[in-house]
Amino acid sequence: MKIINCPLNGPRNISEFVHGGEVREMPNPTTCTDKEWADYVFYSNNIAGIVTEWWLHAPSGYWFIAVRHTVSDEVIRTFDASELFNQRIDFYMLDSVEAPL
Amino acid sequence: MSRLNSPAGLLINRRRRISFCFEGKQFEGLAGDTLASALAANDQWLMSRSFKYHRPRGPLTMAGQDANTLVQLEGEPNVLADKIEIAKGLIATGQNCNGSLADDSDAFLGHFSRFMPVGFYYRSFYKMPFSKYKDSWKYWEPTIRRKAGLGELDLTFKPQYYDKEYLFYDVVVVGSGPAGLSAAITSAEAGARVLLVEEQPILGGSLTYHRFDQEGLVADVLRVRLLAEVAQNQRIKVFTKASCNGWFTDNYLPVIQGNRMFKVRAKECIVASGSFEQHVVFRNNDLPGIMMSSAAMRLMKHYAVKPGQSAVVLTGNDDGYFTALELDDQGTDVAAVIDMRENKDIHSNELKTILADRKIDLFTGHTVYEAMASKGNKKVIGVEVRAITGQGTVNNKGFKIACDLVCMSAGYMPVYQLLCQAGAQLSYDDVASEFSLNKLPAHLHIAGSVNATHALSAVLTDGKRAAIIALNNIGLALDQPVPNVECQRKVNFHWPIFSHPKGKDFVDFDEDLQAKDIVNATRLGYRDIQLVKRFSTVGMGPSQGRHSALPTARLVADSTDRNMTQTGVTTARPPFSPEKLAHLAGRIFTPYRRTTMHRRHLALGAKMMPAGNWQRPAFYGHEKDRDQCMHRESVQVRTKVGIIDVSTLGGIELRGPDSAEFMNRIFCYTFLKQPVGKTRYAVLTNEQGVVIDDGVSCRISDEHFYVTATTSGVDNVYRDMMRWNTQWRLDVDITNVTSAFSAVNLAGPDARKVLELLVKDTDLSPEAFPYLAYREGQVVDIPARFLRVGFVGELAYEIHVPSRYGEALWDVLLEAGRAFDIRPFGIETQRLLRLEKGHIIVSQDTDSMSHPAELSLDWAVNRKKPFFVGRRSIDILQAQPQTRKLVGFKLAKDFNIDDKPKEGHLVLADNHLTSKITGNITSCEFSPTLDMIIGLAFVGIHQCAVGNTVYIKVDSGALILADVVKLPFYDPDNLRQQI
Amino acid sequence: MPAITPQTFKKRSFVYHKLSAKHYTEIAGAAVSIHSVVEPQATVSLCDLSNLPRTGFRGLKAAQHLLSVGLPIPAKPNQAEKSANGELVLRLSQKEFWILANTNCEQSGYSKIDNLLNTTVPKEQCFALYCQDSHAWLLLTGEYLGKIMAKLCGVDLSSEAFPLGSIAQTSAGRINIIVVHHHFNGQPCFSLLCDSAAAEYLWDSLCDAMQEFKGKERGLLALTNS
Amino acid sequence: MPFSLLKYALNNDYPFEKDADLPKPTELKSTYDVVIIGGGGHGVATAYYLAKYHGITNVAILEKGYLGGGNTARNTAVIRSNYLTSEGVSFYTESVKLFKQLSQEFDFNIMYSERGQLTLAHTDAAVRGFRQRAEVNKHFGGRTELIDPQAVKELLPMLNMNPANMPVLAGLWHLDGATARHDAVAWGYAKGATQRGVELHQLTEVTDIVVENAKVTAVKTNRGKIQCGCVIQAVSGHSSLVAAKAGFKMPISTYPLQAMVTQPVKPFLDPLVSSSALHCYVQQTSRGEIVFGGGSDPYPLYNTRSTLELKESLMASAIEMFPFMANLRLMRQWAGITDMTADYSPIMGLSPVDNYYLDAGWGTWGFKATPICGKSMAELVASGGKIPDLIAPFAMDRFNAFRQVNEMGATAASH
Repeated sequence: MKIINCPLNGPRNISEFVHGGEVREMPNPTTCTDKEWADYVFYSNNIAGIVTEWWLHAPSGYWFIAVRHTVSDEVIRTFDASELFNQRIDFYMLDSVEAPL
Repeated sequence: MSRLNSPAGLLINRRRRISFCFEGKQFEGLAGDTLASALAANDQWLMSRSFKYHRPRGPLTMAGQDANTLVQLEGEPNVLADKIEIAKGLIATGQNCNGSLADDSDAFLGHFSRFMPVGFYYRSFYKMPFSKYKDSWKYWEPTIRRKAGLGELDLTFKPQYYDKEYLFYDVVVVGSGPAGLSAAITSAEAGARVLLVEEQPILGGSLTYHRFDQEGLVADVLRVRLLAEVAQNQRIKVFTKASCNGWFTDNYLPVIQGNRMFKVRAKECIVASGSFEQHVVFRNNDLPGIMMSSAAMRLMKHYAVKPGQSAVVLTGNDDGYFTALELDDQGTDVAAVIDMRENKDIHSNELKTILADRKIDLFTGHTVYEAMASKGNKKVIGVEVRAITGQGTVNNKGFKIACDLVCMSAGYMPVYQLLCQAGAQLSYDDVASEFSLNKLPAHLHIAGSVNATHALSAVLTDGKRAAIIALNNIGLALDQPVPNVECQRKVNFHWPIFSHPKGKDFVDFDEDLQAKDIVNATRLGYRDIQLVKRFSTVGMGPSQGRHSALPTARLVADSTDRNMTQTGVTTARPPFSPEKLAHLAGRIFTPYRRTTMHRRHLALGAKMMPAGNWQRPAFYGHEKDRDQCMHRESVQVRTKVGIIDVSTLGGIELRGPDSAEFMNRIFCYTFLKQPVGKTRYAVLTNEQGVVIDDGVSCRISDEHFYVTATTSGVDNVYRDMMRWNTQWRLDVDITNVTSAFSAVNLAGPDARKVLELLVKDTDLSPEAFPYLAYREGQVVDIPARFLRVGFVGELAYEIHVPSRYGEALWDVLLEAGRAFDIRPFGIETQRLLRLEKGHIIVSQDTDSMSHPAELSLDWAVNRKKPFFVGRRSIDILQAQPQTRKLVGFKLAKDFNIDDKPKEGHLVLADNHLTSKITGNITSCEFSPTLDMIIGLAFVGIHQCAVGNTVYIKVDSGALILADVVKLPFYDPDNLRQQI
Repeated sequence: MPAITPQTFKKRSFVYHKLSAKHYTEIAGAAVSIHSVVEPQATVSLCDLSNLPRTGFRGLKAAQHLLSVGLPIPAKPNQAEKSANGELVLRLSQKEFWILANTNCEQSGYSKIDNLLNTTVPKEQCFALYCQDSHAWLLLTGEYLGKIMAKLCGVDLSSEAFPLGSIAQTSAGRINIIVVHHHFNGQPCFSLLCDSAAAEYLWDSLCDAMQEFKGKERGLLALTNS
Repeated sequence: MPFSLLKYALNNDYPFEKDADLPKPTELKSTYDVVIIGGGGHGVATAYYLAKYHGITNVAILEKGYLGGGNTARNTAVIRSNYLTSEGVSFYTESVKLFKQLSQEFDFNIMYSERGQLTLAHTDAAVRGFRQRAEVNKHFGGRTELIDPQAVKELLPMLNMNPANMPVLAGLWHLDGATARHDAVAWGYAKGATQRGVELHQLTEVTDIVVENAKVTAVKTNRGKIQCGCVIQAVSGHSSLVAAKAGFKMPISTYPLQAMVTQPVKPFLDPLVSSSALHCYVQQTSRGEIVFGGGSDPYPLYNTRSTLELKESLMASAIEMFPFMANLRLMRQWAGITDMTADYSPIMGLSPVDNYYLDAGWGTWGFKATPICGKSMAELVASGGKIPDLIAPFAMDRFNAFRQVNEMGATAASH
């Protein structure tokens, strides 16, 4: 069984983890086009190569991020999500879309 | 029952005789015998019938590597007779025979082999002239199926106890031959914790049966020395009679021993699995008495069984000579050694002289062209020998030699299965005429003959070499130099295939495939080795091509003008050797969850039903009385008071300054302004805008929410919440408190009266504690959370208490409720009650496409918020013309309850039975309170107006008319839940 | 006064229906099995501690709160440390801590836990957890701890790989559990914390895994006095 | 013994080349009217129908490996039409009809065997869903019934009616459920197509796709560049990757699907049996082997490696359903790569690139659609892009409009 190195719990069998899909940037839901939104919701690059993904260590309820190769299945790196998401994200109404997302 | 003298018979205990039964006959063997060796000792060589032609078959490898000795035990088919040890009272029979093993009336099929060219079943059995059958396969298949298959399953068999265990080692060595032993010892001496896995009952591999020298002394001396070193070393754990049955990612190795599957995790893995000796392809090469040289050696050295009286050794390497010497030493007359190699290719002259000294005839550049059989092909009685004139061609004249044993040494095929599973690749060396392995993944190593190393001394060094490389990976033995390994010894004959016009020159014994079958497959256009396999079924039998892979590759390469490496062999897949389902399943773990009130429900005679891993009361009473029970329970709730265990409901706590903001982003409705001490309905959609869960949000304080979720949904809801906030970084703490709280819903006009008896610290009056309010207090001395919610449409209190008090809560409420005829009710009843109120159940009244508007839940969606999950998708969906809607419907008062439409029945566009499907029924019950059949259904948008008639197609095919009505069905002004 | 039974009190263990124990005593307002019939040669014992006090805190100020009441803070996540009074402090993440009552049952041992809950918890960034009710607490003592768990759990819990003071948040028999390696009466033992709704399931699974080693259910006193 | 085999017996060295099923390899031409990427069942079926019904034979099928070596070779050969949506059911019902005549049509036995398929319901939710599937199926002329536990027991006396403490509450009994020799289906189509002049090029991998002003004009292969009038992409398991060469994204993520097979035993199991709750389906082949399949792997991957954990859970389920199988021996485990769409329905029809047609998103249900998909795709191409009604709902742009065809639940673990 494959081993994933959980940033909190160390190396564990993959059966302790839940795959959470690719880390993708959400288009501004108030300003993007329907096509852009559909693209975000349904479409995927689904590449044969290196992807950045959400993984959950179920027993400890810990979400983290893994960089994995979708052909060799090698997990190249795992790290705490705060590396990518380090500040509060807010949403604004249309009249203030210039505010950062 | 005569046996050879010691030291022959390493595995047997001559003092313990064991009787067993085969084909209804009593036999006697010795402790340590396999069924096959014991039968052979009794001169019983016929052990099975072949798959297609029902040809007699006997031992081929004596190592459990072929399908020739598959027998049937009681309750267990397809058991390898040369692997299973005899035990007192063992009862075995032959399998796949029509009649008895000795007298199989299906043996005639062999004579019809000419009617059965490769893939013949694709070319036939589907047409049938002058027949009523259009496709005659219907007619043939049952017959063919009966002929197919090997053993039989006992459908009444009860499984025994099997289990599993995880193990962790620095180095795992697979195979305990000279290479494996040397690798294990090197590793352990360097300080590694080592697991040594061996299939046989004793360590040593080829050292236990092979002969390496003229005197036949080297093997034993070396084995004794190495085993002593293993025994002395505490760091080596030895598993014998254990099979490492696969290689999985990150050196994860299933090792099967006894009734247990060990799941071994190895930092480093060294595979020293050795090599399979290969047979020679000639006519009748499958007769009992024709076996691998190594099989004859195993019979003698392991079991002290004399493999025959008069032997012919057919070889393409030096090993055949040593076999001849061993046979000669053990009193088998060696009629001749037939060496396929030309004189010039035989480098060791002393081997020839020894044969000469022993008066053993040697024919070089010759082969066995055909074997002669006794009546019914039961045993080999002689061979016809011919001189080899070219690749696979022979003189048209030969000579015959009488014998009852033929030993074949055509060469070896590395035991590549585990390694190819790990992604290693095979490439062919034309000089050595053998496949070798390369492109191994990190932390996986090979040593010995699997690594194309054949000379004993080289094999030992190779084990050390592999070990040191492995050890270096884990920071050990860094000071030791990596020895380099030289081995020139050639063991494979380049073309041991001598096709015969009359056939029966078997390439694949499992599937009865002859040389021409393989060639003809390519002639028919199936040129890729994979297509050859799929078309001819070569290698698809129980031994998965252990012996057919090499000759097949040679034949295919030759007839498609591609080289051996391009041609290759078919993909190796786990398992290495067939494994019982019981081993894989082990002790089956089926987790279950229980509410603290579980035992109370059982005591009250509840009919339990699964809800995820939970068990919940459907209703209280016997299954057959479902309707009456639900009737009684629902009326009780409507007129008096009922209680239901809702502990399985999900519970999630949100605490911190951003709790409200977080709720606002997750759920559709708005929660920023939700008053403290109030509850609010909360609908959850996914990013596609589909309703996936709902619950009740309680605001305990400005910065503290307690929100419920559905039993099956809570885990995902919680996970999603956690992931969203990992991105949003809001200042909120999220906890799944589902099992921290046990809960009941106390519902009915008398609910307050019951509660007032137990709750002293909270004013329960409608003014102080109105509908939809949230309070905290104590039930007697049990700390509790009270939610006044109206799912069932009566005065109701949901009471949530810390789980350790759950059972006591149930007890005190039932005790206090007795004065009011309190009656527990189950979820089936609750479903009826909520249906009367027109409340939906997510996943029953919704599907994987339903968005809020379709469910008339727009009121619970606030689209003025800047964001909530799924909001943009809902905008897009709302902008489109709707196609369907969930509505309430009722049937005529006098409608016969037995014809009640069922959930899942269809709603049609109009009153024609063939018209378009516009929807389906999601809920439907008879309501005793309303005295009519009511339900919820998706209907076409043109049908959804109140007062419309909808057409329901039921399973009888009949069309039922129903009226769309306004919801709720019961208490339209929602007064009762407010009292 | 009538003999104490698991149902004497309103607080009840999540596995008491599984216990074969005959005798119970009151600890922290609930019945704890004190003794079970057990052959002397029992090498492994399984004991239900679900009714012993425990609590937890999560948040940036959780560590500070523990320090303020004199509890130690394990250096890294997934480490456990005993306090002076014998409470066991588990660090489950950077900012999540659980506190298990001292297992040798002098009542004084438990007051501390109550203090923790009663003494004012910091207003923000420190949230009390519900592990008293969300989780059951079972104690596995004796030899073969690692081998028994190896039949349920894919993490190497041998004493070499999982030394004293280690915590594993993992899965056993397909449910989530927290395994803590600590000392009980000077003997190594595993505290197992699992979802309280799955407690009976874990109990069954452990009993099955222990059979091979003649493991037996035992009461707390029986353990402390052995 | 049927007469058809006589000729082989009479002639000792029968000239097999004379009636070879597949032609010898030939050179690539520089241009074709139609290039089909992918020599699996769908690809060769499309070519077959193009040649047979539309006289279009200047067609090249480009297969990077060997004929039918992808999921055609790896699926567990379940044929059924008991889906949930009107769109799905009417589509697969047509497919079953075509399957029934293939042996005669090909003059090649695909061993179509109508066994019936039984899917077990263990929860009331499943019962509701199954009832709806049965009704939709009947509505479109399929033979499907929801049967009670008693009837299940009669159909399968050896079945454990309470596997893993999940009582069998009902069964979805689908009489049209069948199986066939999956390889033979591809071979039969290839035989028929090549005999009509279509070229099958194995070991020919498409390395790039040439698109000029939003129109496909050529494909580059490891054997050189080919001009083409139009392209049909039929590469299950690699749809996103090939589409990327043509320059567009797809609503697909790709997962391995594993299956396994036991040693052959004498026949005891006729119907195809599956349990949605236990994620396990079981059938016995005509060779006597028991084939098991389960759910897809838990995360996306382009790799056909096997895993022990899947095998363990699947065999546990199998023993729960049929305890007496405990002593049966598993012989082989393998995997295929499947393209999953968000709504568990396929993608057929136009793409953002002109003259570039899609046959994709077949998840775990591609084999059973082979004939009708081939037939429909051939119509689509022959008509120069006029979409047949039968496949109109499966256009890729349904996702842009949030108009999915949701088969979730009707596909799980019964493939």
